[in-house]
Amino acid sequence: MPKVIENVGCPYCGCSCDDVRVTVSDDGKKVLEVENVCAIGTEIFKHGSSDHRIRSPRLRQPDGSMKDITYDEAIEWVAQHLYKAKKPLMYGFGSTNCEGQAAAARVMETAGGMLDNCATICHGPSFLAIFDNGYPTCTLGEVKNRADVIVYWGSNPAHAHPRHMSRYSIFPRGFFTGKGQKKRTIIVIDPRYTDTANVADYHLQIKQGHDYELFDAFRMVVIGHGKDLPDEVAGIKKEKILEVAEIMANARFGTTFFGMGLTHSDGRNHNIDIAISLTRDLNKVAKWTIMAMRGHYNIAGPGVVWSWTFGFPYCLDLTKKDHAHMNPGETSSVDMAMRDEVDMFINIGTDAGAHFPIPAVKQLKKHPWVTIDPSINMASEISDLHIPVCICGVDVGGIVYRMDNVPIQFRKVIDNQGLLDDETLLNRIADRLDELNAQGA
Amino acid sequence: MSEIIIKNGYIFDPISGIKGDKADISIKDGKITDKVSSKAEVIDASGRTVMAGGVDIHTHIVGPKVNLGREMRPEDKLFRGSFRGGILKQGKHMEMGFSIPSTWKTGYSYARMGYTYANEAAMPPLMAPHVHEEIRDTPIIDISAMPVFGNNWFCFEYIKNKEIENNAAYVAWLLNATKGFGIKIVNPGGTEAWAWGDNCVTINDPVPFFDITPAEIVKGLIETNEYLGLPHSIHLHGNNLGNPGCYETTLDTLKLAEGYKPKNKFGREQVLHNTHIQFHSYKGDSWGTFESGAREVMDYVNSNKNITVDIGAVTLDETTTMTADGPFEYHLNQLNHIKWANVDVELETGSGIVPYIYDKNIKVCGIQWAIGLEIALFAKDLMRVFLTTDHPNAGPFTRYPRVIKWLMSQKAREATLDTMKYKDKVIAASHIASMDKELGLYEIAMMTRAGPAKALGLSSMYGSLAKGADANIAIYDLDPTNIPSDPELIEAAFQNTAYTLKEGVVVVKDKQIVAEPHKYTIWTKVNMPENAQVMHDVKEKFTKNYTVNLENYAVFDEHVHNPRAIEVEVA
Amino acid sequence: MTGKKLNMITQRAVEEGIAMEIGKTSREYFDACNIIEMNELDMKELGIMKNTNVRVTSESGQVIVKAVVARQTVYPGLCHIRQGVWANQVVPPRTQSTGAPQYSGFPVTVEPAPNEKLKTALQLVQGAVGLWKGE
Amino acid sequence: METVTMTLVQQPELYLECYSVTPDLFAGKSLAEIAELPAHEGKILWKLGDFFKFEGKSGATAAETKIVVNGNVKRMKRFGQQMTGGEIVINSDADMYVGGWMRGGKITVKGNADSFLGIAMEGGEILIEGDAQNHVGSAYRGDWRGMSGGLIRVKGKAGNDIGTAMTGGTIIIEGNAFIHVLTHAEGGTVIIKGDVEGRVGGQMVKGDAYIFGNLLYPLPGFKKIGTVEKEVDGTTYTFDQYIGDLGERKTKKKGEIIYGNIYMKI
Repeated sequence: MPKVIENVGCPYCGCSCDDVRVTVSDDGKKVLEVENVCAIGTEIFKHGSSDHRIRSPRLRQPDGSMKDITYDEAIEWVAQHLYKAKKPLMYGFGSTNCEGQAAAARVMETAGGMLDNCATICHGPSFLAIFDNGYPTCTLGEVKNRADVIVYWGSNPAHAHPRHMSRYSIFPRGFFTGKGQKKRTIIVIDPRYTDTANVADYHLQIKQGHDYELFDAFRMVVIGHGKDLPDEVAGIKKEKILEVAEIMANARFGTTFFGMGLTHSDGRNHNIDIAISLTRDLNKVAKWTIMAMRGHYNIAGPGVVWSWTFGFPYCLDLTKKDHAHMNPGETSSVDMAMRDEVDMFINIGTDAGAHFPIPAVKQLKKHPWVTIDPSINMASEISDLHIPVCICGVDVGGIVYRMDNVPIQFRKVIDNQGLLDDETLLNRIADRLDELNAQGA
Repeated sequence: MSEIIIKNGYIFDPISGIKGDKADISIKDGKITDKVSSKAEVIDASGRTVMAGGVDIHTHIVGPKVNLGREMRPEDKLFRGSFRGGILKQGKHMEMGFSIPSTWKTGYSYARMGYTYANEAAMPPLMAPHVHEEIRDTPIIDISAMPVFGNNWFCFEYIKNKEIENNAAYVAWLLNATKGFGIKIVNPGGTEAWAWGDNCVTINDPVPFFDITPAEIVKGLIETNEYLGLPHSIHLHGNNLGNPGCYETTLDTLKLAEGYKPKNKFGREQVLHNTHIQFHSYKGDSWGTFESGAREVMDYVNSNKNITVDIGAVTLDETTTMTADGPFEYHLNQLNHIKWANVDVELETGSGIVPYIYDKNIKVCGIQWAIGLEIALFAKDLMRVFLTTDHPNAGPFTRYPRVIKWLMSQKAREATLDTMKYKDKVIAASHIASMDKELGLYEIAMMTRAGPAKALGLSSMYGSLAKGADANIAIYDLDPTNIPSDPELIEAAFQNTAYTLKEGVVVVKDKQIVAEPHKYTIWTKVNMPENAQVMHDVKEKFTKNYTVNLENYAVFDEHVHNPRAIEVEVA
Repeated sequence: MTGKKLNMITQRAVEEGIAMEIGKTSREYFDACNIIEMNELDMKELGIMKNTNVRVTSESGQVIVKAVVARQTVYPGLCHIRQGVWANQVVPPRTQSTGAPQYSGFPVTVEPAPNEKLKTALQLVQGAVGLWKGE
Repeated sequence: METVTMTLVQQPELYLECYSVTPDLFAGKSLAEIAELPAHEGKILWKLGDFFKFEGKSGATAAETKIVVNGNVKRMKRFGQQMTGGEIVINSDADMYVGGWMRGGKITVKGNADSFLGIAMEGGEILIEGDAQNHVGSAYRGDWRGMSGGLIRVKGKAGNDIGTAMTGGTIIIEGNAFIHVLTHAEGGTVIIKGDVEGRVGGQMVKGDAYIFGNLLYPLPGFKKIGTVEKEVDGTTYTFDQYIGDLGERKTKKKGEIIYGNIYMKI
């Protein structure tokens, strides 16, 4: 008899939807059907029980081919290389549960290396802004139950977070928002006329890279200097700025959701920093909150776990062993790659091969490269060692942090069929490193 | 199994009434016992002070708000490592952070001060799995966490409708779901109001849209707490915290407890614990006329036995304020313009975080420092007045030894006053300079272990050296017959124990972490019949208003670290 | 050179998300990510036919992609390649000391290259590190 | 003043952290003791003597000690970190954090310096004969207390984040600068003798920026109030004066609102 598992968490985007219904085969090895899920989520569950899934570690041979090895051999290989490296880097964790991220912290503290997560190329600038200016935010349920004005700035949930608008922001009817979309004003600020802009009441087609100026303009209006505005700022007419600022200032409860459009363009953290300043200003006249549209279902996780472990969310330098250091620009993965600061690379739960600029990939490939990931991807296909693991939310459970830092408890839906999960694998590597350190000392 | 005898120490154990007598303490299988065999390992405590392991009744050490504080303050870690004279790695993990230490440093630091139990003072129920993850990674000390109820929509509805039985069933369900310990209330109604940018600054300000007042919320939750007979009383951070003149709101709030009697099997005698009362004892009508209201507040506390308080002493450090009192943090940020974080949590609570520098050269900070100490020095019964710094709000918990020094030594207080730029103004606006009282070790033991343990309803297990209690023991390098004239030596003795034992295991020896044994998560398990109405209401709210599914809300068993349930039976 | 300087950005698309989960070596990923979305006026000016290949060159590399008129429109002077392997052949790794590369807002030259062939993801990445065994 | 000359004899494989190379740590030590001072290459703890040979002698105090660094130390970080006096001359390029958290003394780099030059500097003087990268005289991450005193002069160009969260002191960039000058500043002076792309004075409470070249994208939050003559770096020029950031909070002094200033050379 096929079995139905309800309240399953979806391991795709930062929405971390926890209402998925999965039907699995009698033997618990196959996903037969997935409901309440977006098109992308569906593919993950399908992939989880695909016959093509890699089930054994593979080590690159001198001729360039890959040969299957055992987990024991793979663990030994990684531990030995970590032990020898002067400054190894472990990067990734977009698709790892918190238990795995905690075990990774243990590995890199023991090894004395660098530890970084995908935020470094994604919402890392948001962390920098939070460091400098704080983070007046809320959980997504507050938006659902209270918000009457929603701003999407440099983010396109229609593509990147398919259920965000329907579950949390634009469409849902909540306690104080019984009319749903009808009583909400949606403002999209984006240089493209995106599919999200298509459902908005206002689309400000900003000149790419000039968000900071537009935020400054909004702040002037809120603080009472609207009359001093130039006729046009960042491609937006003064009248339009005044009109939209008025809507924001009159909100009962407003939320700004921001994305890569701010974190990846000139100024990076400063674009978010000033958005936070605007949020603070708006709280003088309205209630306003701001939230980063975190990309992966648990990419908030490493920031949370490592903050309680070391005090820093990413870009950790653990080489000194008795204290941690962090300074993105120096201790960030892409910068270290380009400066040739590290001498070993472990790609875990992500695909640096596809998502780093290619010059950074080339630099890292000069040194031993390990990929720990359930899938065949660009990183696995250029690595010296590929170790397949369970998929969190599919064949292992665990805690993940949604984009609003709400912890969601994920369930396991199918049998792991001999695959190790990240936590077990990493703890075994750390155990072996402890032995090597003890022998060395 | 294992046996230990601690020989010839000076014992201070208010639970047993032992006031510095020289005696031996026997330990068998992790518990205090009356005798052990000759094979017992001997710890020499001669010339030293022996107390039960410290119990912190109010501290913010684990959970989302604490952690966002860590995350947003990299500068709290700058040059604090051993690299430049900080703590060398002693335990399994490095120790990071000053005002908001990492979980590892938190556990190690408490243990080094002789503390073995800490009560996390504010757990947003929705974030409970996060709290439990951090508990897992906080070594050595036992931890309980109190869910916040003072702005909870369910409680608003039940209390407004005078349905105490339903409210009790909901509280019992939530304690079980979150593996929580007791009822925490923060700015009742005010944090919900803050979700609209508003606040409740008196106990009679109506909560927007909910047709209820803070006074009704507090009374309703006292009734709920005593209906259930929980080990701890309600644990209250009242309205109008931190504002000049707030002591009047505090007195109004304390009076809400009048007429209520404790009902429990745990030996608890209070119905209301008012936390960090320093922040609630301000007179004056502006920052310019700011002055101490400690006497007025403590006069009331001293004469009402059904109230306990903790002091929330200001330590004059650069620290990080964090509270579920969202509007307070916003207003604090409007004063100091440093960074501000805020997290409103759906249906339940909110929180805010602002770094703050208690600068001895600012008059108000000096007065705040005085008030914290005055609270303790005015207290008539130190079994009802406990030492805290509302960590990290008035200062990091690692400064408890410094607060003890100030309480034990007028000379130390005078030395600190002398460093203040506005010393005369501080003296004029406070009582501290005229107070010559100096607390003794027995009184310190009351404030730091026996009293808090009793108020938490846990004195049979913690804060006690009586037979049957957990063998949690602190041995300080301090000879009570020869207290050093230099107060700095008192602080040093309390900063790092000679020994700390946790459940009979030596975890600190000669100021160093030497073991990290297992530890517990303490929670309150209420056994009562399921309430169909409440379960219906819960399902409905999850369907309509929450963004997390009900079945994923309660903390899964595998995410609760070493649970140790305190059981309560309700017919 | 017949090209024109455009300002390039790279962002997520739902098609890319689906294809990525199917697999980065899949036909779906290939189809989803090796396109450049442009404004029709820019394409006309450059003499680029819809759905023909172009060469995109930046300070840090070049890549052949297929030009389409953006459905999520861009204004003239702006172009978009969906995030992934093809975009990252030209994304500059400079981070302004933040750790995040210049994914959004960097100058590229786009020129018609109707006779150039598109490369697969594997060909590009393995090729860059000397592991590509194909032709 | 006594001089210690340290000459590179061995390049590190990765980057070397030279936090020990300060007059404070050299003062009063013999050359053999100086060679024993620690330096990190990743997780490996080395001694300075593993990479450098030392000649000369150190003074009794930091103020009386000069350090001359010879050889290509482009891959070495943290020269002069937290120094309080004395002098360092680096006859090469240097990597990040030159003069970070510096409180006194002087550092000269004959080549280029990388990012985080003079970060959170409190006093003293830094001269870079070549270019600097990003975050010249900025604050450490999260800190609202950036550079508070001293002088940084970069003869060449510099990148983004110049004087972020600055509260005092002076930064002079003789070449061009990129974006974000005096962002979040509450004091201090930045002089850019070349062009700036944009974002000068954003979120600035207080402070003075002098721009000699073009400012391509001025912020909307700045308003022209007049023309003034000012002496800058020893010469008097005429400037258009702009005040702002009008979007940011302002402080008052004797009832007058204090603004941040941008002076554009005419």
